[in-house]
Amino acid sequence: MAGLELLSDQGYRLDGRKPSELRKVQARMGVFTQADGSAYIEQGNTKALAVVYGPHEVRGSRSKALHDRAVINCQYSMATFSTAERKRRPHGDRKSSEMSLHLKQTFEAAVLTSLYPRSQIDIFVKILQSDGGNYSACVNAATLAVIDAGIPMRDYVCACSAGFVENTAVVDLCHAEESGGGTVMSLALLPRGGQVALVQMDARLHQDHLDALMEAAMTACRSLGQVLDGVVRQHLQEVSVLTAE
Amino acid sequence: MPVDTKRVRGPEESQSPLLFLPSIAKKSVAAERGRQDGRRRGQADVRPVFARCGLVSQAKGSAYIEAGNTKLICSVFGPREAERKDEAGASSGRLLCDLRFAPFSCPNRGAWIPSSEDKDTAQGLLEALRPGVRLHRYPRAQIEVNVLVLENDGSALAHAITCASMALADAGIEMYDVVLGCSLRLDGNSFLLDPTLQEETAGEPGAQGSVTVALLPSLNQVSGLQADGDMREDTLAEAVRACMEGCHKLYPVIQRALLRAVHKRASPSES
Amino acid sequence: MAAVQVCEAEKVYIMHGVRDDLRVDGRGCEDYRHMEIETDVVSNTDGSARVKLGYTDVLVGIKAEIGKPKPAAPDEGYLEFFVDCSANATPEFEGRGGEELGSELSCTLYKVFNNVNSLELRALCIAPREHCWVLYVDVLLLQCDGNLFDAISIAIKAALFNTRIPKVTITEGEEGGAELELSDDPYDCVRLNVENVPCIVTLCKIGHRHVVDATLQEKACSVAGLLVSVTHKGTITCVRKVGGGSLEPESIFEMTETGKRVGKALHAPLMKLLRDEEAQGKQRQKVGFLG
Amino acid sequence: MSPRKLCVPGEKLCSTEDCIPGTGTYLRHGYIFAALAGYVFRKNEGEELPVISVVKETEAQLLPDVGAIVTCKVTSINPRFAKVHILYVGSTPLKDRFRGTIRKEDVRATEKDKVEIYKSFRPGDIVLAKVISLGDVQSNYLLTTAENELGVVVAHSEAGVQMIPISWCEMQCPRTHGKEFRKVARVQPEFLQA
Amino acid sequence: MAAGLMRLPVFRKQETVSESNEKHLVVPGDVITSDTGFMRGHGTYMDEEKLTASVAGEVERVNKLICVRPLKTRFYGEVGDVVVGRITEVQQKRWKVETNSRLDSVLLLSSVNLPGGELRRRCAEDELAMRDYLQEGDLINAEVQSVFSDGALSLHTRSLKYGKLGQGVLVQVSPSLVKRQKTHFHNLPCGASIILGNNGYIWLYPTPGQQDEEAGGFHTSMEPVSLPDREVISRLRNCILALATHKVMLYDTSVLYCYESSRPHEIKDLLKPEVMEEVVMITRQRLVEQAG
Repeated sequence: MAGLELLSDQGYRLDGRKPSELRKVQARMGVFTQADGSAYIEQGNTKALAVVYGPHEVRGSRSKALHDRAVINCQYSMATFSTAERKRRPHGDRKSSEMSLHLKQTFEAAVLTSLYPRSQIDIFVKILQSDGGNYSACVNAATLAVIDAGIPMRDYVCACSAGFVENTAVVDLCHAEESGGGTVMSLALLPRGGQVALVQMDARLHQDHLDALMEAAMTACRSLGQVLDGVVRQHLQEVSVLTAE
Repeated sequence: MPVDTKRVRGPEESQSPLLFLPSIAKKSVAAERGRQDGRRRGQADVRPVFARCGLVSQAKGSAYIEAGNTKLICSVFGPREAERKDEAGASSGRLLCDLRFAPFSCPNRGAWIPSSEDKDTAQGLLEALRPGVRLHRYPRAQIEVNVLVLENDGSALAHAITCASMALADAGIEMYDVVLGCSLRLDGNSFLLDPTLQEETAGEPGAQGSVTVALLPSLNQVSGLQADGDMREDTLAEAVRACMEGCHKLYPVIQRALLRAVHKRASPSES
Repeated sequence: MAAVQVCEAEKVYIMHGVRDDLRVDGRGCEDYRHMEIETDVVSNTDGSARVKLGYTDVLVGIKAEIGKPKPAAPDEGYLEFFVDCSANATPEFEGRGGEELGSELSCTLYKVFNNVNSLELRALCIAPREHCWVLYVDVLLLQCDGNLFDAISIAIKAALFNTRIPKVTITEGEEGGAELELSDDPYDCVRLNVENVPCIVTLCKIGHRHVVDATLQEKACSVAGLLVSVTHKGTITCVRKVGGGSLEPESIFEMTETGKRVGKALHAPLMKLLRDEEAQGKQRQKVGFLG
Repeated sequence: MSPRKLCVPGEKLCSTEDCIPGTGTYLRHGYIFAALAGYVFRKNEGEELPVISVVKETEAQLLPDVGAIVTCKVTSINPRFAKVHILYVGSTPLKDRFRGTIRKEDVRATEKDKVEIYKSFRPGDIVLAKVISLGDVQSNYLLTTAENELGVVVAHSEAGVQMIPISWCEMQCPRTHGKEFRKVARVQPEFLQA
Repeated sequence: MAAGLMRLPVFRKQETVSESNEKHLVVPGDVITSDTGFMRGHGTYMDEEKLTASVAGEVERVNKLICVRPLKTRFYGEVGDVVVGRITEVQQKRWKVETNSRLDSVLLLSSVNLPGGELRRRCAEDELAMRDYLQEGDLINAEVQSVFSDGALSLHTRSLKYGKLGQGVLVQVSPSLVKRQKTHFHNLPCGASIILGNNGYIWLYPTPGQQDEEAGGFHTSMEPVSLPDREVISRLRNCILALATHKVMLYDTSVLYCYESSRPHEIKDLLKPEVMEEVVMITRQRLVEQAG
């Protein structure tokens, strides 16, 4: 992209980060009382809320229920004011349906659904402010919300985006970097076992670079995993101190 | 011939010539002491009403009402099996209201597809009618009310309420009472009851207000109330009372129209 | 609406409580629940506010865009409302489930706020017939626990207070047409006068009395209510009967009186809070959702 | 008979001390009010207070209610129940379609556990039934035919000819003389009009 | 009135994490043990021979069984649990009951005492009249009779202490905050009664004077509850919510202590966060004193 230099000669990015550096992450579990689980996450300027309802009886048509596992139902939506240009609809467009589907696939890989036959788990995520990496912020927020709801998971699911700029792999892209025209990959990882829950890549990339990009994204996911782990443990400590008699 | 029958061919954007009229005409009402059609301000002076039941033979019940130049027609269908059963509607019926302004009903041409404002008016109509209908007598069923405003010369919602309740009665739907509607325009310090469209839109916006009341006359219950504009609490109370008085003026006319409709049909066999 | 089920005996209990002026949570009939207000919570907006009222939680974001004045009011800007009943609030709102309620709410908000009595719409005009500011007021429901209207109206007032619109200058273009130039200095901005912006008070008729700030359970006991929007001077700008029942004329007068009194009293503490928050300026730590 | 009096909904007719509320009326604060626009009737039944009712010229459309005898047409069957469309309530035709269900256990009064739906009804049959419940959120009106007078009244054989009942559980085709099983109703004369 | 009720949000107080926290806390994916001698319970799974946690919570060991108890979860019912639930649906021969479990619970027509005595045959009329006994929205308290293979609970009300609930207030908290006790029915000395459902649904009601046993528990009194009783119930309600917000285990003593320490405040002031915090702190101290 002309005019905008995504990587300076010194190897720094627009916001002064190093290529492999993540944005600041802040998160909180248990934001709402009415839902079974909820969480809020800020990754730089991207802010996402996730709410989990369930597991509960399958709503709507009963035929949706599966006899051997739970149905995971996701909805991704963006607040109309979340982007620089106002969005006309919060959800229902092609992009958010696709995102909902990706989230569903991601969490079907991580949640132990077979423990809950005939039930349904709702995961609703909302982007309050969008500055790149919406998918990753949603996955990370949803992971925290699922843990908050006490729903069994194999492991955390951590997601991060990575891109390729001037032969360097950069991670956790912000909006300006995402729209820079390069390749962007989103990766969701179960860090402990190193299983990949979802990879998505839209643009062209030379096969030789794929490994490097994957590696960068996986490393970023792992470090995000540590951040999330810290958040969960902190939350756990706080609450368990209180319940102690 | 238009190729695409779903669309009206015309320029993307066009404006009504009325916008380009000099604005003096708009403000004339406020200056006058009386009203253009000779009615008095601050009095329960409603326009003469013409009402008839049973014009639409296909519908279960129907009514037509004319108040001055405001003309509406309403037809009622049902009770029929409810389409949606999700809500706690199993024990009582559902009332559905649809209100449309014909595109030629207002000085500015409208669209056939109801705007969100029309839907809001329909919602107001529904809330005003619902307390009058004995819906629990129609479990698992729905009753549809369709109102079409043929000519809008002010107080459309108020007359739509009256017209719809006549059509419901004509359809033999059990009701607690007929529902009568009346509107009022606050113009400075005085009232204009049952305003015309010109009276509704005229004047400085700051000093204006409008009130619509729906009344169940024999039970003396207000089933609908909408008020807009900057007013004091006692002004509002006064306005509501004036509207109720207007409704009572309307009552005998509606009563007669309903009785006439009953009378016109063959009397029932004595069983 | 996020409906709750309440059985007959619970209803009787709630109704008798209202009669005795002791509601289930200990409040009297004219008491509001605890309210938390914070402005400037999302940065992609020109103004925003979040209000928590009991468990009811709403977020309002305002974006100013340049549009064309409506032909009927060529020298005024206008407001557009959108209420997003998101699935966050209740799973019933998933997909298109919240649309009906959303459009109903936004219609009423439009009636209440988009008029000259509430906001100086003329101040939003840039060039008559050509350009004006359109304020997109987007309401996001995060949690519903009754009394949405009151919470939303307070959030809208707070967000309007927080709104800063960039200054625009009109210059003569090269080909004669007017050109708009937006000031790029973030401090060079216009603020709105929110003094006259009303607050909504929803009154629910329960038994022979009425209550303000009804919870979902209380709302389930009420067949009819009155929505009253009140300015800081105590004038009433909008009244709507809500719900499926009817009201006696006398109780309408009583309810508007209560509504006026309670609504008038909302403004002063709200404005004080907003000014206090602003006075703290940058030192104030933003709480947002991390609190 | 009192002279013909007309009324509109909401009109106060009399106090409950004078009359018993009948159809087309409702009670409020000890008074009887009209719920319909129509003629007011007072009917004396024995020693009791007269019954006051409001009647519209065309019989007010009543919905199928618990206990009502309805005429319906079978639309589909499965091993557990038969689905029907309700056509008449009593002798009043319904303008709109209402759906009902006859469950297996409600087909007949005896030997309930041996009932087989396909030996009782076939799609297209005209059946007399009684409403036992308005059903719940998912199901429709629940109907029963567990009385001698209830069951299939009109059925067509595979040859397309209307069959003749030969016993309480069989019908015969006059053309092919083939027999088919049905839950046959003992039709009472008052229903023999179609 | 609204004055004094509006405020800016503040950060929660960070609880100081005590060093001597001997609890074994795990998060999903944590390996609890690689010793194969243990049995896996709720909240764990086997990952390559290693017993791994699947939820975030505290590890509990009972002999050879290892479970992880999450902080917050839906209700996992066990036989004998007392629950409070709401009827959501009336079906043939059974009611569906919402009990905060992952599937709706079931109350069979054969598991209730119908009016007119213990030993009565259920007939077809009873089936059609089911809505007269219990209809959608009604609250009941019941006991878990059995657990179906898919995890749904089957309830029964075959005892005089169970049945339809009358006038009172329902408070919903997380099931993990309700302490398991010998009895979950308490007539509190402050003048009201409480049913602490294991499923986190807590029912507060005026202490009944004379039990009417003939009605089989389907008749509910619609007589107004006296104002003093109401005050007690409202105060208890707010106390329970305060305890739940601050994650204090709920049982008769903690509720009662909280009630007593809330006495200096007006009932409605208990909705304010700082009053809640203060009251809960005093309660906690008293609980510690009592235990120590």
